[in-house]
Amino acid sequence: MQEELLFAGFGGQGVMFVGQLLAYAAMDQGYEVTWIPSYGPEMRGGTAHCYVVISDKPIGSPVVRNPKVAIAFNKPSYEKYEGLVAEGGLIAYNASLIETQGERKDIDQIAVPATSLADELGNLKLANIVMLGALLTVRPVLTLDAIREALDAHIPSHRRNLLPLNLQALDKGAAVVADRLAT
Amino acid sequence: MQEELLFAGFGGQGVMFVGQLLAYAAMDQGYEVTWIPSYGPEMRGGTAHCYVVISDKPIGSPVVRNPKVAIAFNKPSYEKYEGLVAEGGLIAYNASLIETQGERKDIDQIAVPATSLADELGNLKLANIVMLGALLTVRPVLTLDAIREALDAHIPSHRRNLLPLNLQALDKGAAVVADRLAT
Amino acid sequence: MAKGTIYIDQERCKGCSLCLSACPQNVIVMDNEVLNAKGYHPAVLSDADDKCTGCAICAVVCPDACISVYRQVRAKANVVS
Amino acid sequence: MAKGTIYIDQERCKGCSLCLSACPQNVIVMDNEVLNAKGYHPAVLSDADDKCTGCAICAVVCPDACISVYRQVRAKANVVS
Amino acid sequence: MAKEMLKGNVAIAEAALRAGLEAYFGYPITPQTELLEHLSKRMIELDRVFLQAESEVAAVNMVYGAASAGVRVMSSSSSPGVSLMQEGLSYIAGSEVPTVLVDIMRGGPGLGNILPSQGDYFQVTRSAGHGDYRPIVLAPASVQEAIDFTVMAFDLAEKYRHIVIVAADGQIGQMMEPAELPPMREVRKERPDWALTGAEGRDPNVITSIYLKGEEMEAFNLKIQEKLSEIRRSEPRWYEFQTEDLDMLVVGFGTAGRIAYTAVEMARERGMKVGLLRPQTLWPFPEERLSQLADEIESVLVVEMNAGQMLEDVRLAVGGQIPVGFYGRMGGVVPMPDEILEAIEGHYNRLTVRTVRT
Amino acid sequence: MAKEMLKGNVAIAEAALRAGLEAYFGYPITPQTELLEHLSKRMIELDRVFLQAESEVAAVNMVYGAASAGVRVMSSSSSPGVSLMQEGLSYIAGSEVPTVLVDIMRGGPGLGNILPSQGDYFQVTRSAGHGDYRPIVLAPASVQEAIDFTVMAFDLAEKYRHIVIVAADGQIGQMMEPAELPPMREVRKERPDWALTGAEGRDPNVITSIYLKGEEMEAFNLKIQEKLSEIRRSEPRWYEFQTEDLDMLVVGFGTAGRIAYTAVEMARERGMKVGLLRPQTLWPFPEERLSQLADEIESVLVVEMNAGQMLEDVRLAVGGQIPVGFYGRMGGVVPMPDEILEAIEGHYNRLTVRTVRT
Amino acid sequence: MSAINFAPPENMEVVYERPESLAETHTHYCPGCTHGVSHRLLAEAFDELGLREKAILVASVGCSVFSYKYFDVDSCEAAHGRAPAMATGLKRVNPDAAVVTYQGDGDLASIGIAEVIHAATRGENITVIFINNAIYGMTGGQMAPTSLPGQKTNSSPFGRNVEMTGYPMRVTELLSQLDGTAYAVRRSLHDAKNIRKAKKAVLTALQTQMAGLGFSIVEMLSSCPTNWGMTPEEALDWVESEMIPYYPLGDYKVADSVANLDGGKRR
Amino acid sequence: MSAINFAPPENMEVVYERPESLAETHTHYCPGCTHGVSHRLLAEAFDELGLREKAILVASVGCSVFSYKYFDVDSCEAAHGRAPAMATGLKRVNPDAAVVTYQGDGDLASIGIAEVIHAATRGENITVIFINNAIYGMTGGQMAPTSLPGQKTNSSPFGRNVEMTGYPMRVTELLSQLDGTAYAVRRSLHDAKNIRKAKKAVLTALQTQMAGLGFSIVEMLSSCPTNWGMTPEEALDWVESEMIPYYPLGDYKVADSVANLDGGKRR
Ligand SMILES: Cc1ncc(C[n+]2csc(CCOP(=O)(O)OP(=O)(O)O)c2C)c(N)n1
Ligand SMILES: Cc1ncc(C[n+]2csc(CCOP(=O)(O)OP(=O)(O)O)c2C)c(N)n1
Ligand code: SF4
Ligand code: SF4
Ligand code: SF4
Ligand code: SF4
Ligand code: SF4
Ligand code: SF4
Ligand SMILES: [Mg+2]
Ligand SMILES: [Mg+2]
Repeated sequence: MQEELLFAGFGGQGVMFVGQLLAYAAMDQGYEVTWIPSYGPEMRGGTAHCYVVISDKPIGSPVVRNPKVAIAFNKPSYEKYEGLVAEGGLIAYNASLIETQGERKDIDQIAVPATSLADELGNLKLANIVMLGALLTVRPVLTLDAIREALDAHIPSHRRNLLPLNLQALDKGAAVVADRLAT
Repeated sequence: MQEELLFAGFGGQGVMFVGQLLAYAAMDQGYEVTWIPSYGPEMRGGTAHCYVVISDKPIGSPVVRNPKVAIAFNKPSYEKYEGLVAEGGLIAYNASLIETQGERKDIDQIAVPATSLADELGNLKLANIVMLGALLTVRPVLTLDAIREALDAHIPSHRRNLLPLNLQALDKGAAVVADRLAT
Repeated sequence: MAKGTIYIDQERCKGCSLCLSACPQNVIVMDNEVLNAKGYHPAVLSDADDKCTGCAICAVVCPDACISVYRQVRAKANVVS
Repeated sequence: MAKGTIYIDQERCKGCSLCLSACPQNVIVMDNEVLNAKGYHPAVLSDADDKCTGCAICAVVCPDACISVYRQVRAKANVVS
Repeated sequence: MAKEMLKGNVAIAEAALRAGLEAYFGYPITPQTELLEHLSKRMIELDRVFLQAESEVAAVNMVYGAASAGVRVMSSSSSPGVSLMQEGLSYIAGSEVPTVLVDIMRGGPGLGNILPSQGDYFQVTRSAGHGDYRPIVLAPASVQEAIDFTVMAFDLAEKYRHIVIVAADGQIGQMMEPAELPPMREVRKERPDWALTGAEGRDPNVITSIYLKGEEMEAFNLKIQEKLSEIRRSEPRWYEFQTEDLDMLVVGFGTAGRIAYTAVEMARERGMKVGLLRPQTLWPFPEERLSQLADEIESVLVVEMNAGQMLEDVRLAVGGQIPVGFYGRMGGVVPMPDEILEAIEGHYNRLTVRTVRT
Repeated sequence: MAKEMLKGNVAIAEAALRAGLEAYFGYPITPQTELLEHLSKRMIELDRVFLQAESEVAAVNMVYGAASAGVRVMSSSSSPGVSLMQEGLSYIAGSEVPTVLVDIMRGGPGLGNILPSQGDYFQVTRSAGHGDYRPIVLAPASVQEAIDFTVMAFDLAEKYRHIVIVAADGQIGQMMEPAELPPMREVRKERPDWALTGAEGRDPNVITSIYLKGEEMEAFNLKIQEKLSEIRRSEPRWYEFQTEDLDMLVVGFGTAGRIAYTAVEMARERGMKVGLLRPQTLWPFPEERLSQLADEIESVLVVEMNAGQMLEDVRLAVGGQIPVGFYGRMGGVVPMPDEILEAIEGHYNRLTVRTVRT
Repeated sequence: MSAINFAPPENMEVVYERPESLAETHTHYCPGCTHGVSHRLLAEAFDELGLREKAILVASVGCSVFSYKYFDVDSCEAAHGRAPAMATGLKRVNPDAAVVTYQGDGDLASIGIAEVIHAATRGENITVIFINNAIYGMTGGQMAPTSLPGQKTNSSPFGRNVEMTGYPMRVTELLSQLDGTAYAVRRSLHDAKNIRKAKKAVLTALQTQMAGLGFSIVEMLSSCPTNWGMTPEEALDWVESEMIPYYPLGDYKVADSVANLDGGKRR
Repeated sequence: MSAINFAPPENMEVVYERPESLAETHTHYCPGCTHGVSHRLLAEAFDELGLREKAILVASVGCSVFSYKYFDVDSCEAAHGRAPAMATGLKRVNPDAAVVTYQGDGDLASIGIAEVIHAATRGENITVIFINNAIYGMTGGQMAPTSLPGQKTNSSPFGRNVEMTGYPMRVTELLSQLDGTAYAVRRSLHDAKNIRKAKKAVLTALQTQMAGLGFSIVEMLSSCPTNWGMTPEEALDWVESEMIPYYPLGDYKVADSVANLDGGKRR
């Protein structure tokens, strides 16, 4: 088993954190995992992305040209990475900010209104967790329980009060695609 | 033809200059020539030496382990270099400062009371030229005329007034060994 | 008081809002309708009552040199030299 | 005036003559008889008239720390503390 | 210790600290900065010495001072900063004080960029600065190796009284992986007998790199060369993968070697008899092992994130026996496994053709 | 021009001046200082720019500035000073501004001593500082070559917009020999079109070495590599002596090569079929010629005043075909002809034995 | 090259427009970062003194690393801290050019202090624009020699400890001690009034250079909202309330020759 | 280790003897060079304060390159100009040691100005002995940043031209501006009276360090008969007549804490 995920978006959208969260969860589940960031020249604004590779064997390359899964939080990222996803892979995108049907038909396209859903929870910053919940429901790279545990174990102490909200966001993301999958 | 000479003495005894003078003369006579200095750590005092190689072919090494000719202006130099002179070579030394008969019998030993002779000329600094006069008389690496011309051509302009005295010193050196050779 | 107006290059604006708080007439606001290519809501002049004096303070504080300032032409007073 | 004397380490001396010109009693001279291993004529005390006061000025100016200075022991005045 | 998810830079910093680092002097530079930042917090917490120097020139000379006092000391930087340290490193080598330097390499030449690169290979393996010596150079390819090699760096530095450079490309510095940190070691109390501490009750110690006389300087150089020979004999380290039943060998270090691992896996899946040799010590280079392997195979492909620097060491080791190919990316571009696979295929096919023809 | 008796350092300075040197920035260091001193007088006399910089770091960056203005500019130093210039040199290479540097090498590592050495070979030929490039390196073995190579350095620097280093050991800097200086050239009036002079009537020029994106930096690096390939094709220079009817070749540069010349003469007198190859460009190394010769001979002996640095280039060029021996002196010791002769004999005898056995 | 985006409305005259010497390129600076303000001032000064075609800008390593892109003048990028040395090389061979370095506090006061001190000592005819934002911006917020006592940065996480790292350096005061310095002043960019004063100082500095009077430096207290963790406005307030008390604004050296520029009517 | 060469003559007491901390080795200095004098003063100060076993000397590159041989204390040889950085490394890990750098004017004021300024800024608890002889001695007489206007040297053969190379640097004045500097004074070695004053300054500087009060520097005007082309006496006269007017002797900074050493009875 080897999963390769690319998370991309504006700086400030929590792209790096959600990738790390997944990585922590993978580690806690006993997998091999790598996380690697990439930044643009701007200190604020600009885009950022990270790769997460999860495997049950030692991981060679932590970067992959054609990841099996891409998660795009903003339009430029969607445009840049849709084409790179491996055949048969999937791209999940923040439908609140990205209007598209997608070009490629050989991959799964998952539209998640992550920002709107986060807004419903009263905190726009949770869009990343919503996305993760949705993603893992469609593609159970790890279980949602693994993420819950990881959140509990690795949330910085000064943000601990936000844990319940994060768990809610995860569920909300899971629910919205579960609904859709059911359709 | 290739001549290799080592001049050695205290800093301030004109060791470097007399080597350069010989080198200039050699160049003016159309020879290939190299001159190379070596200093000790002290700025003043301490010993210094230089090598002069004169040849009618391109010169490879400007330094030689066993020079054919060594000229020692002080005791430490004599002691250091007597042993290095090539078999059949010669060492000329300033007998005013060095009391010795020499150890080696397989080389010529030329004792020149250079400092005393220079003193007679009223300028201790001329000991180097006296030595050169003596040396070239015993071992005509170049003619004395060549040295006279070189002195004329290369003496720094602010020392030009010392030219006659230098020429006298050269002759004096030549005379003392000519006498002795005659003996 | 002389009438003035400004032009804000909204594409260049980074929405820092420094002009806004510097304007003595309080006639600049953030344009929450517009999102420029950089992803910022830019500043915009909101001067229905023609209060802008053309004092150029906004332009002077703008770090991105987005603002041009204009003022009504006044006849120059004759000054005895 | 207290009587003094000095000792000059002639092997260490570089013959710079600074002690000579610094000595207020003019009792140091260059020793032209001696040539030390370094090739210098060293300084030497020449104090036939016992003029050296032990003021140590020579020692203070000597760059090569060649000079030791001594002075006659005087009974210490009793000072009421 | 349990595994933690650690960023390379932070892992190196924490590993050094746990190895008993007593003093750190450094200057911020991307992509190394988190290393300095981590120590700015932890060293102070532990009441050890942390100082942000005014420059890399000052940093290396502060390290030189603290190393002369016989403590475990380290600096870290990235390529342009390492260039500025060359003179200081040469003095340190010439004084034989144990020193560890971490170089998180970035794209060059000049200011270049902050992306991962392996462009300092020559600068760190061929003697840093002037004179004849070679630092020991350790090249980790994972966060765990970064930790292990950092600890080892201190031990080697002290064993040989020499400079040890941990040379990792920016990717190793920036990535996170689960890894295990070593247990915390206390700062060593005693100082070596050559250390400068004030000459209390003993003859004064002197640390210097001057030898005015050629003969003395040469004797010292011969002593260094002697030490280097010993290191060359004892310390080469490498990792190999699929090196039995081989037609062709891929050689790469650090991130390039790690990505080549994936490419080699892919090549094996495609039935090519390809293996990997990943030098873990760049100097001493594992030349003996490579030349052994060279006897068995038809060809070597070197993969680097530079214009071909380790390539020279590979060519020297295989000594013209077999063709040596090269695939490199420069200026901060990290090669992808598929590119390396393609290079392997290209090389392998030519090879087959050639082998058949003979 | 007639021959004059000239000291190497002075000859280089005067040659640079006559080649149209417009600006010099340097810092005193033995055994290079006479070069700076000569220019401190002559440049001022001719109303050109001479400035003693506050350090070698400043000097190389002043040179970087003046070179960015498109003038003929130079600095000079010796080993520790050249170590301090590594970062600046890397920036210069990354900006492609023509620059000449003279390195009068001395004994190291560290402060070492002021005697002649060839210990900077790696530091100057393997890229100065970080990143992938190689300066052109010219190695004179006589005062006349020092003059000629200095003039050539400026022409090459401008032709390729690259760094040219004249690397001579201290002996070349300190010795006097008769040599002929070139005629005096005026300072060039026009500036190249890329030069920084103020953007009067044209678009602004920019000199920089930053390429933030990996792809752009790589493209720039490929451009440099392209240029380096061209240099590698066109510019290797060497001197050979007695290279017909050969059993064994001696390879040495600068003073070591010159002394080897005498040793080769002596060996020929003793009936050994020995010749000399003296590289005049250390980079590009005359590898092609050497590998040609390697086809004809039984063995090579490398002679250097270091621990064996050019040795690697020789080994790379002969590619393991034939054994490569080494004779080196370090730390400022200059080998004597008889030592080299002995090394030749030792090597030659073993060779004969070996040859017979086969 | 014209920066007019907009024809003036009827009956109106232009009071302020983007200067010509500023390139059209958008900058990469964070929103509200006053690097942009000092750029504009310098460009305005080039325009007003007619120096666009004589200027050579030496950018330095720091957030302003790309400033060479932002001016429509000849420019280059120096190694970290070495801008004054590079400027020296440029100026000595281009004596008629207006050579300006643009340097941050990490660049100038930390790694580059030797080069700026020696340029000032030599009375090098160059102008230094010195952006003091009490932090290393570009590398993500480490302590600078100008960081304030107690200031928390990413390399002084417990606040700058003056016992261990000393007190902040007052660079302009220091440089004003040197004989070669003709003009050395400190200004601030925290409000319009001070920005206008800073502009005048830039003009005087450039005039000092063009008249060959010696070394000139304008220090500008500047904000780094990103690494200070503040909004742009809070950051300007911090400049005013925290930095100015430690770094008093004023003229630290105005050589007589500079005071007499324009017949004594120095701006 | 005793330096007594000679038993005191009968009835006599020792007034002056070679200090213990000075090694027996003969120095390589030229005859009459005052490097020897400052060595002696430093050794005397070590003796008097009982610091021989706590001292670490950081020699620098210059004529004093071998000074590590001349003291009977732990010592090392720094790279050119970097002695204060090396001393910082040594002091931070040996906080109880007496760490002293010994630097020439080329070393400290030219190539090493950054390191000394930052050591002073940090208030690094080290002592700098700064030998200002207005020339590069060791390399054979080139211009130093402290060479006097018009002074002929081997790299200013027409005399130091202040138009091109600026005015001499007054280092002690400069360093006294920094908050971390506790003690900064200039003395001269041209006669016995001044040498005695210099000695007191060295004592105070070392006491400053041992009390942890911050950075201390003693500049000493010194002679270089060889490169000035003078006899030793002429050279001392030149120090007095030419150097002192340009480099006024005096106390440029004596922090209150230093003034209060020994209960206010500062030497
Ligand atoms: C030799 C070298 N060392 C370190 C760096 C990393 N570096 C880049 S910018 C910078 C600091 C910039 O701070 P400052 O000069 O204050 O500018 P700011 O970003 O605050 O405007 C550093 C340390 C480098 N590029 N080169
Ligand atoms: C990096 C480096 N640059 C240059 C030198 C050469 N150098 C040796 S001593 C010296 C100057 C010494 O002058 P100063 O510090 O004034 O000491 P002095 O000899 O006058 O006592 C120089 C430039 C060197 N050793 N290292
Ligand atoms: S010109 Fe003055 S009044 Fe008008 S918008 Fe700008 S700041 Fe406000
Ligand atoms: S100051 Fe400039 S950048 Fe900021 S909001 Fe106003 S117009 Fe936009
Ligand atoms: S102690 Fe005084 S009086 Fe005696 S010799 Fe010395 S200087 Fe002269
Ligand atoms: S001062 Fe010292 S070295 Fe000089 S002459 Fe007197 S004793 Fe000798
Ligand atoms: S990091 Fe700070 S200095 Fe840099 S651009 Fe952003 S706000 Fe400005
Ligand atoms: S050269 Fe000058 S400074 Fe050096 S030892 Fe001689 S007199 Fe003293
Ligand atoms: Mg800053
Ligand atoms: Mg000096």
